[in-house]
Amino acid sequence: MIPPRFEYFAPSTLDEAVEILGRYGGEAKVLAGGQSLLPVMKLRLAEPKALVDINRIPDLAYIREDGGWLRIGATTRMNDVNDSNLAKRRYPILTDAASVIADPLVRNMGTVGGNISHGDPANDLPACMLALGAQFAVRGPKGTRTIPAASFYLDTFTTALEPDEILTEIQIPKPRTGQGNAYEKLEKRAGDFPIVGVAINLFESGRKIESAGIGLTAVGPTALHAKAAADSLVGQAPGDAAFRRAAELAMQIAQPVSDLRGPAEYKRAMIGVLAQRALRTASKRAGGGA
Amino acid sequence: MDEAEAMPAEAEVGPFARVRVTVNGAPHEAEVETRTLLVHFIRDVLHLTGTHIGCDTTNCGACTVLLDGKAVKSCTILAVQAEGRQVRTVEGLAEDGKLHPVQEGFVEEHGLQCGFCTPGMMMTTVALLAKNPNPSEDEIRHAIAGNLCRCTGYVNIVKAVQYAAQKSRGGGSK
Amino acid sequence: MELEGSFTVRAPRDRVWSFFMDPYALSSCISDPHAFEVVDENHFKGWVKAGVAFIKGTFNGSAAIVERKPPDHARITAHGAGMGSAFDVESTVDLSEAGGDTTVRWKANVVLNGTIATVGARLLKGTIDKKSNEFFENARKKLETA
Amino acid sequence: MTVLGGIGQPIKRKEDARFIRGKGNYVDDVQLPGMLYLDIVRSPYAHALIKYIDIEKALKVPGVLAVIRGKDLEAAKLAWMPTLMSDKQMVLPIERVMFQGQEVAAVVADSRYAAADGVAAVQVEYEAMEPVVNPMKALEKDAPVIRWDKENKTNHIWHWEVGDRKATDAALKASDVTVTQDLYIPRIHVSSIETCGCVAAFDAMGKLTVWMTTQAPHAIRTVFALVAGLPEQKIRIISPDIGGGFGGKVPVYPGYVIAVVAALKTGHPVKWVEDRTENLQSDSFARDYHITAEIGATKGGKLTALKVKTIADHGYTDAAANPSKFPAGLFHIVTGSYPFEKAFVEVDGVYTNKPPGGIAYRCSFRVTEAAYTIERLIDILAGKLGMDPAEFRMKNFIPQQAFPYKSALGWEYDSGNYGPALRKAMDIIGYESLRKEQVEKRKRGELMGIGISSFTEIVGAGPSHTFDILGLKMFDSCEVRIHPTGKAIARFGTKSQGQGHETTYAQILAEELGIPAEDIAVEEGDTDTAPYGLGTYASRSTPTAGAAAAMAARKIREKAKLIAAHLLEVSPGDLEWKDHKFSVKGLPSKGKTMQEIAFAAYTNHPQGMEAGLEASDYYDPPNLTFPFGSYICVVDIDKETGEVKVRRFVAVDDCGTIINPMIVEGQIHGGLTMGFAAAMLEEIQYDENGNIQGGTFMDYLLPTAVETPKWETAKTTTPSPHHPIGAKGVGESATVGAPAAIVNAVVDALSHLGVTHIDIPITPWKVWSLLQEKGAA
Repeated sequence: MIPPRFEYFAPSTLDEAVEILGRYGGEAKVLAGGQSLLPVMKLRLAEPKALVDINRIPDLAYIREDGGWLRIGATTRMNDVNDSNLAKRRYPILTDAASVIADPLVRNMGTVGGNISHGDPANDLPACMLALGAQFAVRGPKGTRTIPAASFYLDTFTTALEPDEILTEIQIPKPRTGQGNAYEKLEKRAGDFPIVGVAINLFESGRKIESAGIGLTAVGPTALHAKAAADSLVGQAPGDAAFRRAAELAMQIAQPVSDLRGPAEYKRAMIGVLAQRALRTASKRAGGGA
Repeated sequence: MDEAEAMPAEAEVGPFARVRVTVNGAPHEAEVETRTLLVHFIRDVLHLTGTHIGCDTTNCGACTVLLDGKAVKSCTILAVQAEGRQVRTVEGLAEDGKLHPVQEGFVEEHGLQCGFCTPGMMMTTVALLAKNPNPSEDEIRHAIAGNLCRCTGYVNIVKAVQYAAQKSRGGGSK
Repeated sequence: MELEGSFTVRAPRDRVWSFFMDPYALSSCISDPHAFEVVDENHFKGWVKAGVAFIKGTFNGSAAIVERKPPDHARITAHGAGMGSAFDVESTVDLSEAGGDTTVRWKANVVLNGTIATVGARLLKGTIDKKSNEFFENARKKLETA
Repeated sequence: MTVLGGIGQPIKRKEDARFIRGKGNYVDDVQLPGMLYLDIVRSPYAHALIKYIDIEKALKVPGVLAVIRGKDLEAAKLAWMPTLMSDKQMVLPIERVMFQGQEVAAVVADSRYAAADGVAAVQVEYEAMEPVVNPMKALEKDAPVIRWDKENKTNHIWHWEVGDRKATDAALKASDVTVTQDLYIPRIHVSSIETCGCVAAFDAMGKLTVWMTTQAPHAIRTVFALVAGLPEQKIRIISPDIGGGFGGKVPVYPGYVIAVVAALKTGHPVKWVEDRTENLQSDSFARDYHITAEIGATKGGKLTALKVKTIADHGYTDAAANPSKFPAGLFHIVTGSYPFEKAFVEVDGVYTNKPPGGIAYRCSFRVTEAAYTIERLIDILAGKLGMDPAEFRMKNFIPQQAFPYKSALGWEYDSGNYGPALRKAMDIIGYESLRKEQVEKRKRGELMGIGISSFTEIVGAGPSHTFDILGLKMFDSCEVRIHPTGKAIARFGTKSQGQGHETTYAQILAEELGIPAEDIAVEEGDTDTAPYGLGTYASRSTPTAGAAAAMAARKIREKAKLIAAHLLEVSPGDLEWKDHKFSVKGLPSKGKTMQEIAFAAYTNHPQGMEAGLEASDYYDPPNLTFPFGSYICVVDIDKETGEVKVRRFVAVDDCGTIINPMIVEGQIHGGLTMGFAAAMLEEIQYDENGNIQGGTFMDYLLPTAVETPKWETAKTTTPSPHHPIGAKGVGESATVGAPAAIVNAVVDALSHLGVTHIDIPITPWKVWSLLQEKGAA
């Protein structure tokens, strides 16, 4: 399998990258890890006129807490998240997800920014971002803007990014005491796309859930933000009754389709099962357990 | 089929890019089409055919090489992405004619049969042991989850990795 | 894949009928970049660049009006090939008039073959649905505003 | 001290030295000066008329030299080629395509990149036709006839039956208990990690050399000679290192033929290597059997009769890789390890708009289908009788004293001893305590299951009076030449694809000749140098070529004995072969080693004797061999998700005499994993339009190290009485035996809910749906 021809650019600044993207008006693609893009090109299902390799731009790969945020640079490799003690300690949902995305070799190339901005509803990080209430810093010709995860995913492979914009940083609110989160993924086989996935972020205070975020993977044209399900938890005591109710609400918004990874009714039911599991784990983690 | 009677003059293709990569310690430089995959650069340009192609879609790991020490699938990386970087392939494992402990482990524990996935499997193992010199069986199995083997059933591959780990820890050749 | 839909426009049936028999009008309902030429009054050929976001390619193909029963029924087929794939669409349009309004009932049977159907099944259904609805929604808008 | 490395020694493999250094030589590693690349345009349609193929744009692509179409081949009468089952297959189509992914045209270019661009630029206009995807529908009266080219306007290819239908029906009717079960064994794909390919080159003298991924180079050469009309001495097939075969590299694929034509037309060497999508879409499939089986027993649990009806989906042509007299392969080993008095099997082959094939997937011609059927039915019947499946098997096994045993369907089993193998597996896994654990778990609502499979294999085709491929009798061969210094070279008609022939053949010869295995070079796969043989598949290498090695060595020993007698100045009758040398009876210190004898064979042989020390043997086995085993699998099921986890899997195999226990164990590990893959993950499905689903490794899921169980193996040893060293072959046993053990375990976990069967692959949603249906989720 051989990709079609393309112009290749490896700019050393973001501005230059944005300028090239602008010049190609939607016919260029950003190349980060390439682990999703290159297979599609090799199948000749995508024929971008140009690739803009952002790996030569300095200072785009980092994981650090700064101000009120955990900041992850767009070209941070998935395995760097997986290996990050900061993530393990304070953002276990990221470790949950990063450890089950494809396989270790793909994770050595694949980037956080790529997973998030590719727009594939079967990618694992978007649901986590929705659950965490993350926002994305985006560089375009007019400078930088931030887009909340909740308004980032428009349709399959379609995000709020303009053709001449680049996702540069993922910003996740710093955890507070009483916060716990988890990602549960069901897969046919290690490294496969998910059958479904559920991301949960909980904030508990005084044996009550103060706030919650829920994201769903692979049950719609994009990762889904299960807002009603999350809202149903607010003010409730963490426990099976509340979790079951939230899981039911999450199942209601799932729009799965039947395919090689299972019939729609199974996927919907699994959203319920995984949501409860992730809620239990998140709640345990919120109480300081893990 | 008259068109084929004679080889044509060098056809104009492209776009091209100049790539400088250090492979197994030796610098290489070549002008290649920008779309050239790293695996084809290694196999067809440098004639290092130990790195294989098995699936084309980043699933099987037969094409695994080390890029700046990290195990990656060279069929899903452009040669231009390796510009200025270090690549290590199976041909670079043995040093001064002495087998790498990982190579030794695969022989001793019968960790290979047809040998097609083996170079990729070994490169993943080298990277694993560099990061985790004493992996558990579970860690080994997860670490090689991106390398498919159709012959061995993995049991002996796990043993081969354990052999190499022990040998490396025991102060054998590195 | 069987799709169907209907809409009602404030326009007499004759005008709606001629709209659906006019290749230029129909082609203006396709949102994706495309071009076509008229072979004869029932046959057209051309290309369309279609897909989902950056997963797209150029399909060369043809369309034909294979059945005309003025003023209320027509059958149109379309065929295209590209991206190692092919699509075949057979659609019918039925018009009914009531009180100066015309109701358009459309059905389309879309068959996809090749690479897209093989590797893209996971993402196809929604897209085809969307494209079909978009086409007829464009037709409705044009009929309303014309 | 030099190690002999004879039979039974776990010596390290000779071939590893090149593989671990990246110095294997696979087809895609072959580079020739001026070599061109071939890439293939494939049909998006499962069934369509070709209206025209426009190659103008493709010819303008830089680097593209030629585009080959069906009509270009027609002139040379190469547009069609015969299949191994005497059907015919298109090399390139002229008017119709019959399955999605079928070869439509081929582009020759000066690089793989240009060839791929050329493929993308070829424009084909099709007119879609109604595809027939389901074999049952294909048999309906109004189904479109797929093979327009054949006289008989039907999709029914053949009917084949064996056994006594009437007597079987009567015996089933008279049985106290019967069960009938439908089983679908889905289409799967061997997916060796190396795909198929070749490099074809003509030299200045018009001699064709083809480096090819083939398991049977000699047969391929003969087929090429017959089909293309080339003189056989001007064809050289070289099967270099092969990255896994499993049956997928037995057939002749159109790509090979097109590459040869392209080399002839362009005057340049031409390389063709499939990508994975092409490999999955168009290479031979395995299985695809729709089975209905009925089995009966007495109230006391004694088996009475077995009846099996099967619809076999062959795709658009019958290109199964079977011996020609057996259109359903060796499927009639379906009575398995049990002494049925009456049995009947019928199989109907059917055309559909799918790729052709019907290869083994690491099994001996449809034996997996057979073993799966009987081992599933035995469990279902045991359940109905309320008997423990182990006890039921023990009660019914063919008794040891009954061997050689003639089955109701006509096979003569060479040797077997089934009870001890099952008992051993039960002891290792702790069967009785697992049953207790299961009772406890059920009380708590937890799901665990224990599954048994006590299979009988049939391998080593064939005796040549019964077994042939396109008339070529299925013997195999070995030529041994001992050099003056006592080192040797041996050449074989088979071809290793990872089985370790270079090592095991050397071990047989070491044992028989007293020459260390490391001093014996083994070569295979080059038709210019190796003796004729039918190749490696169906676990036949050890039973046939392995036997030929022993026989050739024994011929050498006969001559060696004469030389030894000459050297020792005794009569040959005074010598005995003992401790790997010839010595004078009663005087073990007075003897000659093979090394000494070899030197004499070139320097000091008896007057009148021919110089040299070599022999060849073309071994035609008197019978097949019948390896067997008992496997036990334990599974745990997640009630909420339906996920099945294999907790333990114990495999006790009996493959007769073991040549290299390390290699045998490795073969079993691999076979078990492919059996696991078929049971749990793999299936090639088609949508209603005939589009393959799972046409890449993104969707066709091979097991990784994570979910593959940690196999536990053990053995019993029941030598084959007719094989020179008692060996039976083992490469495929585990693939044959494993699926039933896994499915039996899963069904066992759900049996208390009333579940009696679940079709493979066992996906979590199938289990979940059953749990929903039974109200147990």
